[in-house]
Amino acid sequence: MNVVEMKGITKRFPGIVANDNIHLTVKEGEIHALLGENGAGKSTLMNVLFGLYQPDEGEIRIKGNKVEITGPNMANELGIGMVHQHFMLVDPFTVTENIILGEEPTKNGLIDKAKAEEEVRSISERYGLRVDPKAKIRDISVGMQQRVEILKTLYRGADILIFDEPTAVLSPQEIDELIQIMRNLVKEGKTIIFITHKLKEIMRICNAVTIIRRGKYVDRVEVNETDENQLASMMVGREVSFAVDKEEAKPDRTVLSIKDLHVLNSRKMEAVKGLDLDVRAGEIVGIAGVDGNGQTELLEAITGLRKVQSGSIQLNEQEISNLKPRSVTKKGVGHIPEDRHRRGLVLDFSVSENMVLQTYYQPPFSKVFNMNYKNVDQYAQKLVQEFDVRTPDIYTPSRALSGGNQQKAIIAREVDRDPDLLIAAQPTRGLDVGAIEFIHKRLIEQRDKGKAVLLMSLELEEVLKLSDRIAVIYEGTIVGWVDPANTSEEEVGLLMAGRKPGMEVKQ
Amino acid sequence: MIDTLTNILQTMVLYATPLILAAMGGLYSERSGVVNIGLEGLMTIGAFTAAVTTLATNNPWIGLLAAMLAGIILALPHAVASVTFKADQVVSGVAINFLALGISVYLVKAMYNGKAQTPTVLETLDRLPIPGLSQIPVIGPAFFNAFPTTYLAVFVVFLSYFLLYRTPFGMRLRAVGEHPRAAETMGVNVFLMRYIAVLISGALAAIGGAGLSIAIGSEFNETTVAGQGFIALAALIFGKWNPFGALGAATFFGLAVALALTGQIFGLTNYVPSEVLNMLPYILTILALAGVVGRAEAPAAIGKPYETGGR
Amino acid sequence: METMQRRLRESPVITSVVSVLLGMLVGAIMMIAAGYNPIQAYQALFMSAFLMPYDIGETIRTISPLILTGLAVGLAFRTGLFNIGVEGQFIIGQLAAVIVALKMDLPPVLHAVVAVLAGALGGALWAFLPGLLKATRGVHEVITTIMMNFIALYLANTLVRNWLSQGADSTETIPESASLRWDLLSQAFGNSRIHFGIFIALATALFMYYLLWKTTLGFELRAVGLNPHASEYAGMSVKRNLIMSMMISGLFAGLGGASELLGTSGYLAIHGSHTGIGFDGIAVALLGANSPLGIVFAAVLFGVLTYGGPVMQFEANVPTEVIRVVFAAIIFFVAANVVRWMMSKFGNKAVKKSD
Amino acid sequence: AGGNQGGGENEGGFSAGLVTDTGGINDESFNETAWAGMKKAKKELDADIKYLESKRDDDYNPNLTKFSREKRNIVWGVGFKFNKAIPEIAKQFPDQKFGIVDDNLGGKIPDNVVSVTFKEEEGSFLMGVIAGSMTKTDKVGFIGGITSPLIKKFEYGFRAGVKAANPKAKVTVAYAESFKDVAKGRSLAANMYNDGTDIIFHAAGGVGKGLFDEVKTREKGKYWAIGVDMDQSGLAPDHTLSSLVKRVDVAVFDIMKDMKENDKFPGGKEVELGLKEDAVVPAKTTSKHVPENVMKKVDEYKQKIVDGEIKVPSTEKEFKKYKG
Ligand SMILES: Nc1ncnc2c1ncn2[C@@H]1O[C@H](COP(=O)(O)OP(=O)(O)OP(=O)(O)O)[C@@H](O)[C@H]1O
Ligand SMILES: Nc1ncnc2c1ncn2[C@@H]1O[C@H](COP(=O)(O)OP(=O)(O)OP(=O)(O)O)[C@@H](O)[C@H]1O
Ligand SMILES: [Mg+2]
Ligand SMILES: [Mg+2]
Repeated sequence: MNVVEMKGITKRFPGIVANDNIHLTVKEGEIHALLGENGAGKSTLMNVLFGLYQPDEGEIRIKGNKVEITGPNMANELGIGMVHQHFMLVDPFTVTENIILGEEPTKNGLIDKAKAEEEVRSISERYGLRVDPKAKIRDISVGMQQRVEILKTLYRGADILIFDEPTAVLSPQEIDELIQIMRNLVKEGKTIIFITHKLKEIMRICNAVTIIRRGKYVDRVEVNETDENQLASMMVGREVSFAVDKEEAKPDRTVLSIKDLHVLNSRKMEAVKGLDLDVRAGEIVGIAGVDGNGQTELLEAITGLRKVQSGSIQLNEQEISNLKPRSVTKKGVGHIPEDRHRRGLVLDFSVSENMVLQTYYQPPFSKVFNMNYKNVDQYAQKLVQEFDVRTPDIYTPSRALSGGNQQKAIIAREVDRDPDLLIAAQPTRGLDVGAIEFIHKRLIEQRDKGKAVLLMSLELEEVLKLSDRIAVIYEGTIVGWVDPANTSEEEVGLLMAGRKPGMEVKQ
Repeated sequence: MIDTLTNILQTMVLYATPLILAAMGGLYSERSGVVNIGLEGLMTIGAFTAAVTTLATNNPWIGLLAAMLAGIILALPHAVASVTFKADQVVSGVAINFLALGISVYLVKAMYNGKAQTPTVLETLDRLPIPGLSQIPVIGPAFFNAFPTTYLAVFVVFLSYFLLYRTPFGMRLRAVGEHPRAAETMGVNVFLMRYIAVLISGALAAIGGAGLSIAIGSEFNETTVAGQGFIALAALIFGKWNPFGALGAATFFGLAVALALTGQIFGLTNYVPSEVLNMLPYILTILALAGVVGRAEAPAAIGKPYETGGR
Repeated sequence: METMQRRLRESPVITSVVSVLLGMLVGAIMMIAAGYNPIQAYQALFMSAFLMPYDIGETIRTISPLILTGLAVGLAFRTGLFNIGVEGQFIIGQLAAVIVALKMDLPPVLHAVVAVLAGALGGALWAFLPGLLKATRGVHEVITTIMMNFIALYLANTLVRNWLSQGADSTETIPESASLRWDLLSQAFGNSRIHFGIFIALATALFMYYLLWKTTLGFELRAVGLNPHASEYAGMSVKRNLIMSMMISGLFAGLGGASELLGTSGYLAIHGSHTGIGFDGIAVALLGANSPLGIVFAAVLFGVLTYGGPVMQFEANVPTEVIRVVFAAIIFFVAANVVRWMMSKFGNKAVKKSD
Repeated sequence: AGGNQGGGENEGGFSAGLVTDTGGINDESFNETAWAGMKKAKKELDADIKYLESKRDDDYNPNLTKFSREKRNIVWGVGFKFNKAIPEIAKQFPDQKFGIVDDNLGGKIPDNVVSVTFKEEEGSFLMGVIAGSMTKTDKVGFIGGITSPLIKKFEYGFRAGVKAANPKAKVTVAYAESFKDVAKGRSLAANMYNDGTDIIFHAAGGVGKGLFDEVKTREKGKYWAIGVDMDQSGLAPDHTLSSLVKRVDVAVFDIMKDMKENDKFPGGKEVELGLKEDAVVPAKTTSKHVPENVMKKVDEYKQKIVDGEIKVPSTEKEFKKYKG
């Protein structure tokens, strides 16, 4: 039976048709992938199904009945639950509070906390979704946050679950766990719509795929009748190469050398504990690790954004620990920050102004204390062209750019400053294959120019593909170095989980 | 000495009462994500309406009710502008302040033959001793021979705590102020919650103002409120957007005022100019903030208009 | 047709003009409701500001400090700060100026210049503390500036009474050498108290534009205001910029106070409550969308209404407070962008009809 | 609504304008009493009268100018706050006559200005006599508005009166540093009463309302308030001993009457009014609660002051020398 049928859905936003006559058919009990580039309209389509947007045209049938989904409440009633791409969790609330919000069990008009926690516990046990019902969202890992999101839908008795890019933020172990959870859910009779950019995941667990491109419906195929390459080309509309062409690295002198580094996190707990690391010119060193093992603090310490408690950080044999961010930048460090909206861009500044965010006070952009916006604009124009940043013009606020193009703008800015050390944190998070390809090329290009590149990514595949050496980080220290040419995802994954290779793994 | 302590506490309570009520009003609005810089105006309209109604009916309780209603009515444009029209909430709040002062003094002049203040209200909400408790030395006269509005204020604090932290309504309201989109996906009506919150804030702030014109004082004029709405806002922030925190902050401020006033009675003015004594509450507040309290975490979505389907 | 409609919808000038008219309509309704004659009232209101050279001069005098306090609030807003303390910084500006004017003996012009600078410095210093506390201790600037307003008031009062005068209600009038008035100008405007303050105000508006959009400091101030995290990442000192922004804002306010004192009143009196000019500055800045040009226009509107208010009461018996209502309504209409809303309603209908 | 009496110019008649200070026309204080004098002039002198309210100190100049342009026979500025504006405008309009209430312009009064001042200390002295005679606790209080020489006249006059009638009595003095903060007035009063004070005199404008709000709630016949400027007994009929009434109305009217009927204008002069002129007197309602023997004492002291036998102190310095 078709649980979900969306026919001819069209949704327009000012100036853009996000969904243009899209069809989607999902059968009962299947895991159905929705595939498309960034901005293809996947989230929009799902938001329509979840009642957050009203479609301009088209019809929706749920379990055979024609429905008009006027809001999330209605969707809940129809048994539709959604795990959003950007988590919809209230930070200062507890896990339980987030789950019961909107449908709270009460006793005498007051929230019945005990009953709520009990219920959360029982659902989480039933589906194998480990959470701490009393923990505050802001204190738990991304993986657990995602489980909370899933629990929210299950708590409401949803049997059609929408997962919008759930794996983008997870470690390999967590992805495995999630996949297991999804299988459990299907076993319990749920139907899942699954959005991801990772074709491997689709091949692994999905039954069928619907592909959309630039807001238009492309095709619906059964997974066992297709392969990754075909999916990729359907999605992008051309052939894509997955392999990264790169020559053997020719590492030279040491550019970055870190010894016995100790750094505290925002909660004043030690996040980096005696870490040693070195990066040489002409190589890419990847840091692999599960989120929350001190990566962020490490990078912030190097770039001067966080105080170093003890230990040394040397750049070209000069001590740079506890220098101001500007001094670090000046000494030759480029930094593609993890969170592009928070750190990377002033979203309300124009693309042009963002291009000189660190260099605005230097000639030719300024003279004494005057800005020279003519030169700024010229420079921005040049970078936009060179790095293929798709923007209406350089005066557009960067807020209006898509994530991929925002990222390209940051990379353009950082690379063009020609730093000796380029730090790239999660450089392709949430981007589509086309954009990823572009960014990977740029990183390798830097390496080949004899720069030192330090790559931090939660995506193991990316680390394995790009790095010349991989440092695995676990609880604030480097627990092992691996050679990407002679390792497997499994081996690295074990290290990331804090286990030495060869150790017994208890299940 | 004991008398002095009683004096200080009594003055503290008197000063804190309107601040507590108005700060509670601000609490609802800001917890739901709507900045309310218009507390001053809402207090003003409350003080005005209470005085005028009490004069007409000779019943201060009706005055209090009318003030509440007026507060709700005046809060409505703030809700419409900042929730429906997605106006800048600070701008809208400032407009409320202008509007309230304008309308109330305009109407006073139109109603009372050009006079800038209402006649004296004769039937006021006088101090109400609680039998037994008010006999306790020192704290009795201060806390249990207080104005009805004082008891009301304390009641509102406890009620607000329960409402905000123990009921579904409160949880939804806070969720809307932290992450409206998340709340909406959970079926919470963000607009409705914000409207309710802003209107409640109007009602409470107006009661706070009413206390100034029909309990502590007995008339309304342009200066009846005179900046207390802003102090209440400060108390709300000082108290970290928490009912008991705001209660504490307002009381602290009342205490500082009380110290300055009682100090005068003691003849402190022979050594310190009275202006300097009058500065004391404000200086103490800054010192307390700088030394002890520090950073306050505002509701995450405060000040941001919410748009269904926006991103 | 469509582009024109869109242009109309988006133009800030149209929005402002329509909002002003709507605001006046609200005022008219209130007047009619209370039995006054709105036409007569508005006539008196606007005529009075332009009736005679004297009135024009006095209107300009009313506008000058509003521009400065408006700029002060606007600059802080631009950099992500809400400076409710403009009122206090204004008072300190007056205080510093009157101290220099009375206690220093300097030749003409120089005396005035030093007094103005002292006022500016005083305002900047008064804003320094809230900036510092925000930067180092994270104390919300709204609270500190509110408190600082009251402290400024009492500080000025105690200094006036105990130091600048012998226990009197106000200081002596400042000497001619420190005055910002210029006889030729005054005479040109019928002996009104118009003074150099207006030029200071306009120059400050220009300066604000230049600072924010032409200098590296302005680049930093704006960046920090819009995204402190990214600014920190980019190597700017968030703390320093925060303090700078507060101080420049305070400097504008101090300039306002100084020029008002040295030009308009010529003495500092003990006050029981705030002047209100600082709070009016908030409204002016908001109506002017925090842009220097917008603030100048908003101040002109507000100044005309303020100066004309008493005359309206005088001529048409309408209580001046109706002015506040009108102004509040204007702010609402601009903030809520009611014009765009009306246009879209109207526009949609038109489109449907033509279908 | 509103209160501008009379129409345009009346040729050959008498016209006057009054500019209020920031207190407004109905301030239940000197602005209102001054306007009462104007209204009397309208009735008895057929004068054309008008007023302008000032919202801020900055408004004094334009408001005075407005009336000067209309060439009114006299333009009044009510309140000491006009002490800078009146000389300035008087210079600009040398043919216009002005009057200022409550300030003598430091003695430098232009020829086209008359200054009307009151010997508030004399009336306050009588209030002190009443308070000193009637206190049962030997503790009386004074609440001032904003500290200033004018309010100090009230304070020291009152203290001298208390000292004269009851040397044992202690006077507690407090200033609210405001003329408007009712809550402060109430708190100060409550503090004083709690402290054993049983009679409080105020010279604090709106702040004084707080005194009446507080005394009203207290035991009748035990706690008392004394009002100022107008007869304030209406605010708390059972608790008001007396009020010091300042006859601004009489002063304003008398000067205009002299102008109209005798064409006399005391330009350049300070008209100083005290007990002798019956310009600072206890309210008529005083006898309601004040017993005859005390009333008699008040009359005796009044006579002594009128006769110059007692020189009432008006400043701290004079008070220190005052022996009682
Ligand atoms: N609220 C909105 N207002 C305007 N445009 C929007 C809005 N939401 C989405 N869009 C536009 O619709 C298009 C589809 O966006 P959508 O988020 O559905 O893409 P997506 O396929 O989910 O992309 P991604 O892989 O990055 O998540 C985008 O081009 C975007 O510009
Ligand atoms: N407020 C907005 N109004 C209109 N369009 C918007 C708005 N915000 C974003 N967009 C559009 O949405 C599109 C996608 O934005 P979005 O930030 O979702 O990109 P993304 O590729 O999904 O990046 P991310 O990795 O951050 O999810 C962009 O094309 C942008 O033009
Ligand atoms: Mg998406
Ligand atoms: Mg995305």
